[in-house]
Amino acid sequence: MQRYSGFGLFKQSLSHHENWQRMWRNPTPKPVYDVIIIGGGGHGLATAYYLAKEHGITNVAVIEKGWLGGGNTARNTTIVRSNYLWDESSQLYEHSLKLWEGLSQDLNYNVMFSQRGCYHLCHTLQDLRDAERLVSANLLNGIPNELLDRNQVADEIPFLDCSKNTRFPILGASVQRRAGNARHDAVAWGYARAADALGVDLIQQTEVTGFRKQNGAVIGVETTRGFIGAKRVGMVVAGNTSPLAAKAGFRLPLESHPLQALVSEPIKPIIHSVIMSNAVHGYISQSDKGDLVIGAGIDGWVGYGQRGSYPVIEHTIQAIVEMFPVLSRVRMNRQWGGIVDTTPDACPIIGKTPVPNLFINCGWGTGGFKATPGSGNVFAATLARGEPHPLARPFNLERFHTGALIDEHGAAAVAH
Amino acid sequence: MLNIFCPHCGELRSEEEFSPAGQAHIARPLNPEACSDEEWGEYLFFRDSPRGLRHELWLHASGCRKYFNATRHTVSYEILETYKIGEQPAFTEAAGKKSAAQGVSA
Amino acid sequence: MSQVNRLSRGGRVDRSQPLTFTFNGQRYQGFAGDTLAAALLANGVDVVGRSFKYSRPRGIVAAGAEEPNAVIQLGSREATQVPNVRATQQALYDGLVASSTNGWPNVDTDLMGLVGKVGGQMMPPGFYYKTFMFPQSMWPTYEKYIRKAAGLGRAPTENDPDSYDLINRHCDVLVIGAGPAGLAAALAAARSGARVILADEQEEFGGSLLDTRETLNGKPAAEWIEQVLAELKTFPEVLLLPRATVNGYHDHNFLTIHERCTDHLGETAPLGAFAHKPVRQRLHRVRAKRVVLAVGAHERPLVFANNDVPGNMLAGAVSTYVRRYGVAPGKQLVLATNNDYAYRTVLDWLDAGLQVVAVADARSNPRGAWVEEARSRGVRILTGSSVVEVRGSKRVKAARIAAIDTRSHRVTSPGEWLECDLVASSGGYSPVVHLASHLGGKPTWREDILAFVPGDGLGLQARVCAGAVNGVFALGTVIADGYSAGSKAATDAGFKAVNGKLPRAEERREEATLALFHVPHDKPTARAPKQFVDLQNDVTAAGIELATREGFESVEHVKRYTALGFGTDQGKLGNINGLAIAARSLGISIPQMGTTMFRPNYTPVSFGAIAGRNCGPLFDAKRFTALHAWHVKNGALFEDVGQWKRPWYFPKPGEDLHSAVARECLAVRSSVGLLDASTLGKIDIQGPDAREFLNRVYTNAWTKLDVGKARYGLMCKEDGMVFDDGVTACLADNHFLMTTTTGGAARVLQWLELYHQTEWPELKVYFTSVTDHWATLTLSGPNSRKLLAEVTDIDLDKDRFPFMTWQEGKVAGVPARVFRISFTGELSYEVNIQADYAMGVLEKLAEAGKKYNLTPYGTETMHVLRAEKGFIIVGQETDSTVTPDDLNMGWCVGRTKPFSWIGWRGMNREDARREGRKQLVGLRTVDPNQVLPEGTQLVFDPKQPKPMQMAGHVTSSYQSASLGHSVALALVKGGLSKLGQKVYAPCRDGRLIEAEIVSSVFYDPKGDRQNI
Amino acid sequence: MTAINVYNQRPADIAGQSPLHHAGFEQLIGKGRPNAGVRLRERKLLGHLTLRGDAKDPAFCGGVHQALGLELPVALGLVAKGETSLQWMGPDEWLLIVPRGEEYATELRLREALAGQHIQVVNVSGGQTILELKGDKVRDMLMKSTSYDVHPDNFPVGKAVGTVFAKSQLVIRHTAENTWELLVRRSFADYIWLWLQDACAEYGLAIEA
Repeated sequence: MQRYSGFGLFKQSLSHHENWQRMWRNPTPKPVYDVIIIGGGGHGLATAYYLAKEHGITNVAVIEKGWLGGGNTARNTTIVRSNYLWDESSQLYEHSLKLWEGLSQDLNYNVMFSQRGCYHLCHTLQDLRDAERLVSANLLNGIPNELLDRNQVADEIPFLDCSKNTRFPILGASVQRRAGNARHDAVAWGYARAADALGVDLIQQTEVTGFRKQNGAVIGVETTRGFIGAKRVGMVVAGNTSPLAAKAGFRLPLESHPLQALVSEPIKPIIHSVIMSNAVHGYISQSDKGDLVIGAGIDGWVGYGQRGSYPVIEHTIQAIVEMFPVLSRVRMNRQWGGIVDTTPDACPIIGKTPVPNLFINCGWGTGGFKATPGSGNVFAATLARGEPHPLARPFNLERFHTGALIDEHGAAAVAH
Repeated sequence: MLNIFCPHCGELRSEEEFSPAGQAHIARPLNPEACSDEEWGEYLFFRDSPRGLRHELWLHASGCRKYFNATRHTVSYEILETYKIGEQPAFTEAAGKKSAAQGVSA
Repeated sequence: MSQVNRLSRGGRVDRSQPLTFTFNGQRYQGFAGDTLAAALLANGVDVVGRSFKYSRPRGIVAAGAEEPNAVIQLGSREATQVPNVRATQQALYDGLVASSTNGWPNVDTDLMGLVGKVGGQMMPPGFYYKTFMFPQSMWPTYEKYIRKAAGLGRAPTENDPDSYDLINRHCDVLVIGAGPAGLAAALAAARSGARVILADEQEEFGGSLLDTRETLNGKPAAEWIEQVLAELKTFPEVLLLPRATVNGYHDHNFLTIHERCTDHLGETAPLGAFAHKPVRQRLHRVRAKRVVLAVGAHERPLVFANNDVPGNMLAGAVSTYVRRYGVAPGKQLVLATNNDYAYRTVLDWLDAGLQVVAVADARSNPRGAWVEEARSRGVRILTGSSVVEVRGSKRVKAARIAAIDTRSHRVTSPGEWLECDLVASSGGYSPVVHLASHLGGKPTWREDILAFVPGDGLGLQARVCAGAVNGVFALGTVIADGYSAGSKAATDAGFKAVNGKLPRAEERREEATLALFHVPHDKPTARAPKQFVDLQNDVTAAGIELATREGFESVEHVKRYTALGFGTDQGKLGNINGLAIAARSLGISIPQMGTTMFRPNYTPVSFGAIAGRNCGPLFDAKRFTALHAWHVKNGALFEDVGQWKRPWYFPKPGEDLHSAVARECLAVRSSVGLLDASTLGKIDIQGPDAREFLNRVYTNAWTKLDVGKARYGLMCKEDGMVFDDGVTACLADNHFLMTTTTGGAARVLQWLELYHQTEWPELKVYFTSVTDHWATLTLSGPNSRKLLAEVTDIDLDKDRFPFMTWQEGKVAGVPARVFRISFTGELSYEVNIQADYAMGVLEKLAEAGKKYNLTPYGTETMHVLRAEKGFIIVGQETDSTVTPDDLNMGWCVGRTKPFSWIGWRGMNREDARREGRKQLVGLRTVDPNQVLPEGTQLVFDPKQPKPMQMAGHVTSSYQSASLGHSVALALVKGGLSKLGQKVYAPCRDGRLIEAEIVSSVFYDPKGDRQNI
Repeated sequence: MTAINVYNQRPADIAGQSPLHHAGFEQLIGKGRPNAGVRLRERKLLGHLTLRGDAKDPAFCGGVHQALGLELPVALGLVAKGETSLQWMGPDEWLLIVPRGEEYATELRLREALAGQHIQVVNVSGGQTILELKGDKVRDMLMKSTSYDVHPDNFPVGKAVGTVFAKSQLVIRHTAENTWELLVRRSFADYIWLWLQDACAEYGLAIEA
């Protein structure tokens, strides 16, 4: 692998950048692999990378029906954090956050991970109780998190309307200072390049159309380029999980919904961290290019069209202007939608399926991007061993039968 | 923004008036006690999420407050039909029918 | 103040109305009818901005929405700043103040330009992925400097003084674009009787007719515009919307139009009649039966070396400035073209009395009518050639025209440097396929016109395309196409088309365009001077080639790696050229390369306009009870509970929350307090099967509840987790009144309806919300009976009106239903009155209550009092993972009910029955004055290392004035079997609070006080 | 009729406070802009009854007609006779509005006429109010507020529609040419009033008695 550095950049500039190597090969599929990963998004590519790097399994193919990182990796709002409520999820996301912290160096690819902090605003007394519960749980789990009062919030977030006469006055906020943003495309490309360098075959523009089974167990996949054999198959296809699982003959507790986001025109930096509000219902950060990156809640119906409904955009913009009235004259440039596979408890499903040799990693819902390294890391271990990684174990499919859900929807709205 | 024909009000209304309520035709088991945990879990949580036609339950929340069903394409977002609770869809994935006009339903 | 480039005549500007404006601190003059761009060009302003990455000087390129460079900051006052305004779309008004968005110390001498020159070579696409990694700790510092260079304009730092508006519209035919095709379409649709909206993004209707040299019926085309508009104005169902851009084409023919109502008058809306300030911008939310897309085409520039130096312009833009604005953006013109239509620029330029240096036509033997006209007027035409390079830094000084071979992509002669100050280029025309593609439909490549046209849109858009967007370019055909599109749209919407006579355009011989996008250079692309594809993002041909060499082969990869098309212009000029370069580099065709996704918005839209009125006080409804005014008068502070504003506490002068709540609590425990409980959800249930329905939706049994009695009930979802609770009273055999939590009211009613409508339609029962009909006044405390007795005719005797029953009678002269139920543990009466009459009742109670020290209390005191009693609040003690058994409320679970009620099966699943679940208990801190923070996590072993094994968390916690110690409720693992044991709360502030696990009922455990 | 509790909830001799009592309409009469585009009047403290029953059952339709002298309206219909109006709210739900104080007698009459049938009659008078809007700008104001098409071709006189309104929901009734009514829930009334003032600002809003 051609090593990237500032010096390398200078050296290449002397030859007019004519000698940069390909970041990854364009290989012809082999007849059989040790592991096939379906889905060349961030999670799938990370899985391949850690299989090769940490488990020495390099006879691996990633099969992608479109282009690498072209699904939700390309369509999210790039937020990375680990301040989840329950032990199981906060530990999984914290595992991921720790990997983020060294990822650029590990991959020799600058994923521009910026730990500029993530604030969750509290607007009601119950919000404050929930924040205390979350911060307390995080702290005892060894994950730094802070709770701020209204004045501290006003000091730390310029232009946020902290006055008392707003519709939902801000009473405080929790802040995870190690949280932040990363450059989404770079994550996919960085993992792709590093996995390719370790021998992984990245096979683009190839769609898995079915599974071939022997004695009930998967022995490979049918694709638009013919059959490819595999000892184990991992399915990491986010919003497309349900239709693909149907081809393998099982159902999942998943629904795929549109999740929309939007950006403003690039403006001089004014938002210096990630700010989220559940009550007002919107969140915002600002990219290094200057775009305000704004996210919304998911659309309520199943949709694979990579677009959602306009009222969601309207409501989100209203929330942003409500929080930051000075942004009223800033203009929205572009909107888009991803397809998020949501579970009933807003937590992923990682592990075995009813079909032997076929493993899944799905159900990340709205939170997949931040989990990319951790998800890939534990799923690689799961595929390598044939048994779930300890951090992945609680996220098994059986929990929807036993009832051992890990409800991360956040505490319900207060009654009385 | 979808335009949805309410079978009770008898006209097309904007999506804002409605709430989606998940997959249609999920009947509560008649004898829950006879269900295993696995079967009960399937009833509670396991849903079809096809790329293609899906039968959905909707509520005309701001209008007549009635639930009804819709057959909607999850990729194109076309609504092929809406029908009252207790009725069966005319369009199914198996039948492979295709509608002519979008948003207009019988 | 002289307008050096203003022509002495011509154009649609009003020379009698001079307007002054300021750009980068310099005062200039323009005319009414100018855009800011036209006025800048009229004043000879060459450099309007600096490029994003290389800080190169940039000038105005285009005359419309596709402009990539003239993106300026508008506004003279802080509050009215607008970032990133395209000068080509901003009408000039008197006093306009604008400035460039980049450049330090100023746009003419920008020091960053040096960095761009020196460092530019180090900044190929994706350079930031390859560096700034070492050492890891330096990234925040690197990023600080990267962010310094971020952004174009800036947001204001003061709140917006303007207001915005949404309006919903419905029409039979929405015509987008009021050029020749759109005008004809609107006319056809209007004549059929349809409801028509005609929207156009420009200041005035007419589109290309406003600057064309062609005639209609032998007269200037503008006259036909007037005729059409005059006729359209006679139809009452036609809405004309100039300055209105259709920005999004959403599902089911829903479109958004962004109308700029006052932006042409000033930076803030001027005051109108009656001191009313009109809205600055309005967003139209349109549901159209049919849409006519008559949005035209954008001209493509040719990509050659240094094609970004100010003085490089689109050919069509040059014509627009000359003919529409009377401005000549230069003196000596060189035209580079691959098509016939661009020759109009040469003819317009000659008509204006200016010098044409030469035309470089890439075609070998062009013979079209305008080509011949130019030739006959003595224009030097170099065929088989193109401008391959331009010289100049802040203004074009010369252009090199050389012979090229487009097949082998080579320069075949050294060429010749020609002095000039303006290079107009035209690489063909790209139909504006954006709206047609917003639902994911892919545009179709047409080799005959070398352009993408709208595809079938997957059949998801009920639309007809007309004119240039359809690949139809000749004026007469465009008008005919428009008229027939308008007729078709109206017919499809159910109207009868009406034939009409169409104006006659001149016939003209026009030859085909030659496929040329990227002009070759003598040197390889990587070594040639920069050839810009996307001017706003500084994406060059070399950058695109590099991306493909590095393995970025999909069009989306190329776009994302190079940032092609990511600017505020969204690549309207550069995208097709970029595709062509990538395709050639990969050895595939342009249609094989395909386009990227088109997404709303077509052009950017103010957040304010999208939000409309729904901000500030109207951001969300506030719900008030009938007694709100009384609470305000009595000094209440309010808590948000859902949309409701509920009194939180009633502080007296000098009191804080704690002292007020302590006073309120003691008043209830010792005498009597008053709570407005009107927000609780109330559902009237009638029908012979009402009782059976209750049995199915509540966890407990309802079969034996007699008329006159009330009962507390829990509701679970099918998973066995608690989701609401409340008291339901039996009003008559077939008649019940259910109460729900405040936040749960709507959700519970919807849930009852869901089960009734979908699962059990055979049950004869109806549900109707009466939440708003009844106001509820709760009197609670040992003196509540005495007080109530003074104003009611109901017999309050404890045996005739016992706990958990209700009575009807008058209270303060008003018919009431009084429920003897208690959420405080004290003797309590909930008085329900038709809300219209509640205020009078309250005032009489308050008057009569003075001698009992009747104390109004709010939600905080209610929370404390019920916590002392161990009563739960759904949403505080529960979080959708808690069963009735977890709450130690097994007494409320009907384990033998015949029907398997909602929740029963769920709470019998493996995990819901396992040992060690969290259970609701009370906590008493060892130090009675320490109050556990609500939400704090608990541990059994405080000395363990992190990550700690947690035991549960505190759900409610208060200092109890009545008990003299703090009380807390908590969910603790196996808590009910651990009574008497210790738990510890390691608090955020470093305190470690030790507490004993106790019963959750702290006060009056036997319940005597509520039963007296 | 012991199966159902019927209760006269309105005092005969005490003045009530409508949901917009605090807006002080009496003081605002005549104070608006001349020739205001929207004129507003609260039709307050009327008797409102929700009626549920089976529209397919002739006995139900007949009973309603017998009790009220009004035909049961079909979907989106609104019928009136004098001060009494009956409006379709849903396939098994109607809203009956009668003059103030007549709701109790009306309920008794309905229950008598429908005896033995499975129905529901609920007094909801305290929970809602009617705002009557007149003027040539009412339609424009409605267009700002609801995505429902209020063009008379689609929304003729005699039609009533439950729909979204601003960020709330309510029923819009077209009662006469250029005359519309909003059926507003009590707790949302202040929000709707705030919205109307804002949305009517450009047209002028006058309060009428």
